[in-house]
Amino acid sequence: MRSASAALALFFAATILLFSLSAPRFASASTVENLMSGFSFVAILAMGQAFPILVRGIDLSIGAIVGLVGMIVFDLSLILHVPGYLILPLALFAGALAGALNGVLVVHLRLQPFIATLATLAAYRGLTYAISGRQLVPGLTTTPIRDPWLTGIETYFDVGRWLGLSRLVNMPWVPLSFVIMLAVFAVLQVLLTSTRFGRDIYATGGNHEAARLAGIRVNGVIITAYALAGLCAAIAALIMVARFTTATEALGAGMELTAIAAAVIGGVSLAGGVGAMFGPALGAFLLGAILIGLTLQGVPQFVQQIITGAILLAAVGYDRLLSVRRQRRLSAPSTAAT
Amino acid sequence: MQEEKTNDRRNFLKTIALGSAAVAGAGAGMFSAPGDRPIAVGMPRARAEGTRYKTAFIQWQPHTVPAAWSKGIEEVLGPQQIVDYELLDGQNKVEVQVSLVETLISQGASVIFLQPIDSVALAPSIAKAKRAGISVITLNIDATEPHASHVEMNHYYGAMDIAKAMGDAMGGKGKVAILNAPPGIIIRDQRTNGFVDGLKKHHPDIQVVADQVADWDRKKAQDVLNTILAANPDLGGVYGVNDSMALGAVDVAKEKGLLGKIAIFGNDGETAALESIEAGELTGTQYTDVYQQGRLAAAAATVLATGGVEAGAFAQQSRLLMPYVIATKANVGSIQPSQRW
Amino acid sequence: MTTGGPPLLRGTGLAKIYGNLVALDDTDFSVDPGEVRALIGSNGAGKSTLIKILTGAVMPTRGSVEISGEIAPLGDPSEMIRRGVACIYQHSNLAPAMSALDNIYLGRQPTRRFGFVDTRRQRLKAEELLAHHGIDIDLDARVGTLPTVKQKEVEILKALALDARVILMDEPTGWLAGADVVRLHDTIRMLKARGVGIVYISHVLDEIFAVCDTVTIMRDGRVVAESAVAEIDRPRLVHLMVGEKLARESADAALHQRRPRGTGAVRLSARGLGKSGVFADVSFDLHAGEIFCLTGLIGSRRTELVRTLFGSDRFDSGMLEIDGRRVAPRTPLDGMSLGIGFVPEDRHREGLMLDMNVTENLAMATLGRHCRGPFLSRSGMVRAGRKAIEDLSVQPRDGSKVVRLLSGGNQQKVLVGKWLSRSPRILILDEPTVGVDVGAKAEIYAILRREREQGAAILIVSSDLEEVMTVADRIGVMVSGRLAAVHDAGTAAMADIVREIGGGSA
Amino acid sequence: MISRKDLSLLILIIVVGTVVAIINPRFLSPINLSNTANLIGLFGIFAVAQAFVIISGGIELSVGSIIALLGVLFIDLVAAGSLSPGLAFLVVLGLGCLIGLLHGFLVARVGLQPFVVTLCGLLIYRGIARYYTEDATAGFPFGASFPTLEWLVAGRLYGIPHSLIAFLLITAVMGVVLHRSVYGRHLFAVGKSEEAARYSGINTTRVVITAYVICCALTAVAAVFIAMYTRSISPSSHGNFYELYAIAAAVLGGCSLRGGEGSILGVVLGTVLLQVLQNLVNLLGIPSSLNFAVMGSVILIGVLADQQFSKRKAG
Repeated sequence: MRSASAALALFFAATILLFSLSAPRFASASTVENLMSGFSFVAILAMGQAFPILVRGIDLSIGAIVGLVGMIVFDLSLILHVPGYLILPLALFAGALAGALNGVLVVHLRLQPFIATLATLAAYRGLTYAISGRQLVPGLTTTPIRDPWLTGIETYFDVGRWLGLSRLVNMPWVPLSFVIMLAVFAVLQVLLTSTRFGRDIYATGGNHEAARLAGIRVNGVIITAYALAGLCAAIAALIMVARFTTATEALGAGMELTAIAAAVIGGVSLAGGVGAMFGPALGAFLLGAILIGLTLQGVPQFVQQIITGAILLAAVGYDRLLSVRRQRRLSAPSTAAT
Repeated sequence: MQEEKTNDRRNFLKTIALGSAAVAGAGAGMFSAPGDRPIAVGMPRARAEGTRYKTAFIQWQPHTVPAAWSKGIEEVLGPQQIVDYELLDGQNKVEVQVSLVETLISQGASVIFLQPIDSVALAPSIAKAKRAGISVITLNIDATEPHASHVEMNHYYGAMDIAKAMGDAMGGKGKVAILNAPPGIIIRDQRTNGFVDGLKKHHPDIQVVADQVADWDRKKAQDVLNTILAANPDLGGVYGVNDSMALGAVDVAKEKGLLGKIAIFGNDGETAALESIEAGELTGTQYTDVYQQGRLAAAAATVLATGGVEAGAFAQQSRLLMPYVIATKANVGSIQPSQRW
Repeated sequence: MTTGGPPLLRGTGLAKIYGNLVALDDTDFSVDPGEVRALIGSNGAGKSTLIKILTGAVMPTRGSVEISGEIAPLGDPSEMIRRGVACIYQHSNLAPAMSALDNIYLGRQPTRRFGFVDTRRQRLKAEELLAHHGIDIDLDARVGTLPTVKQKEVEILKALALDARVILMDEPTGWLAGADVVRLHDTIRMLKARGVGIVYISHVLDEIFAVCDTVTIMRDGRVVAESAVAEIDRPRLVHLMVGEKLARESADAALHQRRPRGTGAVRLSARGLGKSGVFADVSFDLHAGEIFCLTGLIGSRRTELVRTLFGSDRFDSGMLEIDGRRVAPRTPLDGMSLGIGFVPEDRHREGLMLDMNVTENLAMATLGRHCRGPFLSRSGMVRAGRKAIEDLSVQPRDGSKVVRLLSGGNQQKVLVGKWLSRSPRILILDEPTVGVDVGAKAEIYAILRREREQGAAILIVSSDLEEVMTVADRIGVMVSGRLAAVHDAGTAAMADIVREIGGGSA
Repeated sequence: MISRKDLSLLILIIVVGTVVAIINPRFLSPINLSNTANLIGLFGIFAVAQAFVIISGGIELSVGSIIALLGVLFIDLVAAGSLSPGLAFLVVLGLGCLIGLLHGFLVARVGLQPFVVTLCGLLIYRGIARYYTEDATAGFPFGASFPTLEWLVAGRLYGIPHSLIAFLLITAVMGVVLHRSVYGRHLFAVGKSEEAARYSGINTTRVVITAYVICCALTAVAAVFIAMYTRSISPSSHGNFYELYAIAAAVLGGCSLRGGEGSILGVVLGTVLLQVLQNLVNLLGIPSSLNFAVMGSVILIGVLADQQFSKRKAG
C-alpha cells in the first residue's frame, strides 16, 4: 500500500510537470486555486466512498445524498428561513442518516451493497425532486441563498500575504473548502489509522469472519462506514451549495462514479480491507488536474472522457500487476491451506 | 420578410456596436475611479500588440441549440485573426460549468459565452470572472449576477405565445399535455410557467392534464406520450418543451393517425421542426434565428474583447432580446434556408 | 489437577444440529484452572463444533455454558472474549492486509481516551510477548506476506495476548516444525502454571502424552470417555477414538482385502517432484488396483503435492509419468484428459455446487456426455444420476434435492460419484471423510475398494490414521514437504507411523 | 417448468397490472399494450444480455455507452450509404463481440474486477461515440427512408411490434443456451463457485469470456433496434443509465450479483415489471418527479421480498 501511494504521488507529480510544460497557464496560481476549490468536495466524496469500499461494499447513492442534502439546505434556508448555524448540523445529520440507512439495508436486510445503494440512489433522488423548493415555490429559482453561515464556506484566504510571500511569488488564495477537505482528511486518516474503530474497519473488510470471531461488532462497523460516506456527502453538499449559492435537483448527479474512480485510483481495493485516505484524496485531485490540464490544452471533452477511462484502467491494471508479482514472490509460503 | 430580417440584423448590429460603445464610454468615464477598484489579473485591455484574445462558449450540454449558437459565433469570430474560440461542454452539471468558468479565468480568457444551467448557481462564478476583468455574455438563460450582456430568446413570453397559438388551434378548449424536461435546469421552469400562465391568460378553458418528464429526448417523448394518450385519448394539444420532444409527439401522432387532430407545439425552432411544420405534421414552434443569436453575441464579444471595455465597468448589463416568431404552417415558408439551423 | 470451586469453563448438555446432521449431541465438557485437557476424536467427531460453541462462533441448538460458575451468553464471540475465552483456530483467522501487530490485537487494541489506539503500549506489550515466548516476528509486516508458519505464530500470539483464562487450541501444531512444537509446549506449561485452563485438540498422540493432564475422547458427536492422561495407554486411546465396531471392522477389512504392493501395472510415477518452497524430491509409484494413502501433519504439503498431479497447480522440478508417458498437467482439464479424478479437500468451496441439485452435481464433470447436438439431454442426465444415486446409496434417493441440504457423508458420496461417472483410471481423494459420519465413511470405503477391484489406482490424502490403517494398501508419510517413508500397510505398525508423522525417528 | 420465484414475480406483475387496469381501464387498450410491448422488446434484449454476465458473477456497466457507440456507428454507416443495412448490422455485431472479448479478457485472464473494467468502458465508449460525431446528433437526413430496414426493426405484425418478436426469439435461443446447453451449465457452475468449476474440469476463463461476448453481442443487437427506433442519436445522452436499468431488471428477475443464479424467464418478467411500472407512473398521472422514488422503492421491495422468500426456503 505504501508503495502504491508513493507511485500515485509520483504519477501526480509527473502529470503536473507534464501539463506545466505543455499546457499554457497551467503552472499558475489561479490553476492551483481552481484545483483546490473545484475538487476539494470531490476529494471529500472520494474519502467518504473509501469507507464502504474498505468494508467490501460500495455506495452508489452518495451523489443522490449530495442532491438530497443540498435540497434540504435550500428548503430550510429559503422556505423555512432556518438560521444557518442550525442548518449546518441538520444537513450533516441528514447525510449521515441517509448513509446509515444504506448500511442498515446492507447489514440487517442482507442486501448486496450494489443493489441496496442503487435502489436508494433512485429513492433519494426521487425524494429530492419531491421536496424541491424550486418546484414548490417557483420564485425561489432565482433567489440565492445569502445566509452567511452557509455562503461563508466559500471563502478564500490569502495565505501568501499572511506569510509575507506575496511579493516573491504569486501564491494562490486558499479556499476554505480546501481547508475543510484537509480537516476531513486529517480526522478520517487519524480515525482510520490510530483508533480502534479504524482497525475494526480494516479487520472487517480484510476478513469478515475473523473480525467477528475476534469480537468486533461487524454490523455496527459496516453501518458506521456507510454513515461516514453519507456524512462526507453532506459536507460535499454544503461546500457545493456555498459555491453555487443555491441547490438544483440534479446536484451531485453521477458523482458516485467519480468518487469510486478516485478511490480506486487511490489504491482502495474493491476486494476490501486495503487503502487509506491519502490515495482517494490525491486520486480526486489527479482527476481534476487531468481535466483542467486537458481543457487548458484545448483537448475536446469527449477525448478527456476517453483519457480518464484509460487512466483508471491503467491504475487498476498496475495495481493488479503489483499484486500478481507479490503473489508470485510469495507463492511458496502462502499456497492455500492444506 | 427577408428584407425585414436583414434590416433587423443590421439594426441589431448597430445597436450592439453603439450600445456597447456607449456603455464602454460610460464605464470609462464614470466608473473607473482610480484607486478604489484594483484591477485584478488578466486585464485583457492591457495586452501587448500581437497577442490573441481568447474566447470560449460553455454550453449546457451538447444539443442542437448550443451547436447552432456556436456555429453563429464562429462565423463572426473565425475571420478575426486575433480571436481564438472554443466550445466547452457543461455536461448538464452545475459544478462542471463552474469549474470551466474558473479554468477560463485562469487561462486569461477575454470573453466567456455562457448558457447557464442555473441562474443562481453560476452567479458567483460570473462575479469572479468580472473581478478578473472577463466579460461574460449569457445566452438565453440570465444570471442573477449582473454581467456584460445577455442575449436571449425569451422563454417565458415565448411559451405564453405558444399557449395562445395552441389554444387558438384547439378552438379554445380541450386537454393538453406537457412533455417536460427533468428538474434541475431553469429553462424548464421558465417555459413551463410561461405556458401555464399563457393558457390561464388566453384560454382559461383549456386544462393541462399531464406534465411528464421526457428527458429532452425524442424517443422518451414517444414512450411518454403513448402512455399519456392511453390515459387521455381525447388529448387536444401537446407542448414539447423542446423540439426533439415535440417531434417525438409527432411520431406518435403520425403512427396513430392523429395528425391534425392534436395540436403539437415545440420550442426552439430547429431545422427538423421547421421541415416537419412544412410537411404539415408539427403544428408550430417558437422560432428564433439561433445562428443570428450567436452572431450577435459574437459581435458583442468582439467589442468587449478588443474595444477596451472593462468588464467590471458595467453598472447594468445590456440585454439583447432576440425577436422570435411562433412559426406555423402559415409563416414557416418565410424562414430562409440560411436562417435554419 | 482439580481444585476446589467451580470449573473455569463448563458446557452442559450442549447440542448442535445442522439440518438432519447431528454434529454435537448433548455433550458435557469442563476445564479447571491450570488444567490442560486434550480433546481428541477422529474427524467429524464433533470437536470443532464444541470449540466453536465455546468461543461463541456458533449458536448451539441447546445447552448452556458457564464460566467460573457464571452463565455466559451464547453465540456472541465478543462476550466470550470479554470473559476470557480465547481460541487458536485450525484455519487462518487473520486479516491478511493488516500488520502482524494489529492482527495480534484484532478487535481489542489497547486504547487511550476517545478510542485512540495506544500504539506505543500495543507495541511494548507485543514485544514483551514476543520476548517472553521467544518468538521472532516482524510486527510491522503485513500478515498476508508472512510465511504460513509465521502466520500460525501470529494466531498463537493473538490468543496469548488476550491474557485469557481459557485458551482453546484447535490443532495448534499443524503448521509447526518439531522445535516449534516443543516451544509451544513450554508456553503451555507456563500458562498452566499461571492457572490458565487449556483445551488442546490434536491428532498427534505423542503431543497429548507430552503436555496434557486429562483427556476427553469424542466420537460421533458425543463424549465417549474422560480420563487422566496418566491412567490411559495408547492402544486404549485409539480404541476409544475409533470405536469397538469400526476397530474390528477395519481390522477385518484390512486383513481380508489388503493387497500386496505392486500387483498392477504402474499407472502414475513421480520422480523427484518438487515445487520451490513447497515440497521437494518426492518420488513414488502408484499402481493399478491399489489404494495408496499419503498421511502427515496438516501443512506437510500433501495437498499441494496432489494438486500438482491433477494440474490445478504446477510442479517445477522432477518428472511425472502417467501410463509410461511423461506429462505435465497445467490445468484440471489436462488432469482429467489424462484420466485423473480429483476429490478436493474443501468440498464446499472446491468440490460441490452447494445450491445445485444432486443430479446436476453428479453430471458436472461429464456434461459433454449428456448432449444431443448442442442441447443438453435432461433425461440422460437424470437417468445417469438415478443410477449413480443407487450405486452410491445417496440418501435421500432424490436427484432433485439441493446438495446443501444433504449430510456431509452424502455430500461426499455425490462428490466421489461425480468423478466415478468418468470411470477415472486414477482417482485422487483429499481428506475424503472429513465431517463424514461413521456409517457413510464405511460406505465410502466400500466404494473405493470396489473401484480398486475394477483396476483403478487410488491415491488418498488423509490425516485420519484410523482411516489410513483401514483402507490403505500402502502408506506414505509426508513430513515438511518430503516423502519421509513408504510402508506396506500389512506390515506397518501404527506407532511407527505416528512417530514418523511427528517428524522424528526418535 | 416455472420456478416459484418466477411465479411470485408473475403474480406481482398480474396484481400490479390488475390494479392499474381497474384504476384506468385504458391500461389494457391495444394501443397501450402494443407500446408497452415494444418497450419491453427494446429493453429486454439488453437486460437478457446483462443477465449472462451477472450469472457469471460479473457486471457490465458499459451497456449504455455501447448502445450509444454502436448506435451512432450503425446510423452513420447506413445513412451515409457506405454500407447496406445488413452489412452494417454485421459490422456492429462484430464490434460488439470484439468489445465483449476485450472485457472478458481483462476480467478472466488479467484478473481485473468486472466493475472497474466496465466502468472504464462506460467512460471510454461514450467518449469515442462523442468523438466520432464530434458531439453532433447522428440521424437520418430528413425524409431519408430505408423501408425494408425500418419494417424489419420498427414494424409491426398484427399489431405486435417486431422488437418484441425479436426479443422473444432471442429469449428463446438464449433460454436454450442458458438452461439447456452444456455452456449454460458451465456458466452457472462458474458463477456459483469458480473454484469448484475449475476442479470439475471446466475452462472457466473461456466460459467467462464467452459470457461477456454474448452480453456485448446482444447489446449490439439492442443498439441497432434502439437506434432505428429513435432514428437520431445524441451521443452524449443516448442510452445513459441503461446499464442500471438492465441490472435492475436482471436482479428483480432473480439474478444474484454474487453469480450463479438466475433464469431467462425471470429476467423477462423483471423487464416486464419495470416497464409496467413505468407505464403505471405515466398512466396514473403520478407526478413524474416521483418516478425515481417509485422505481427505487419497487426494486428495493422486490429484492427484499425475494430475500425473505429464499430465506424461508433455506431455513
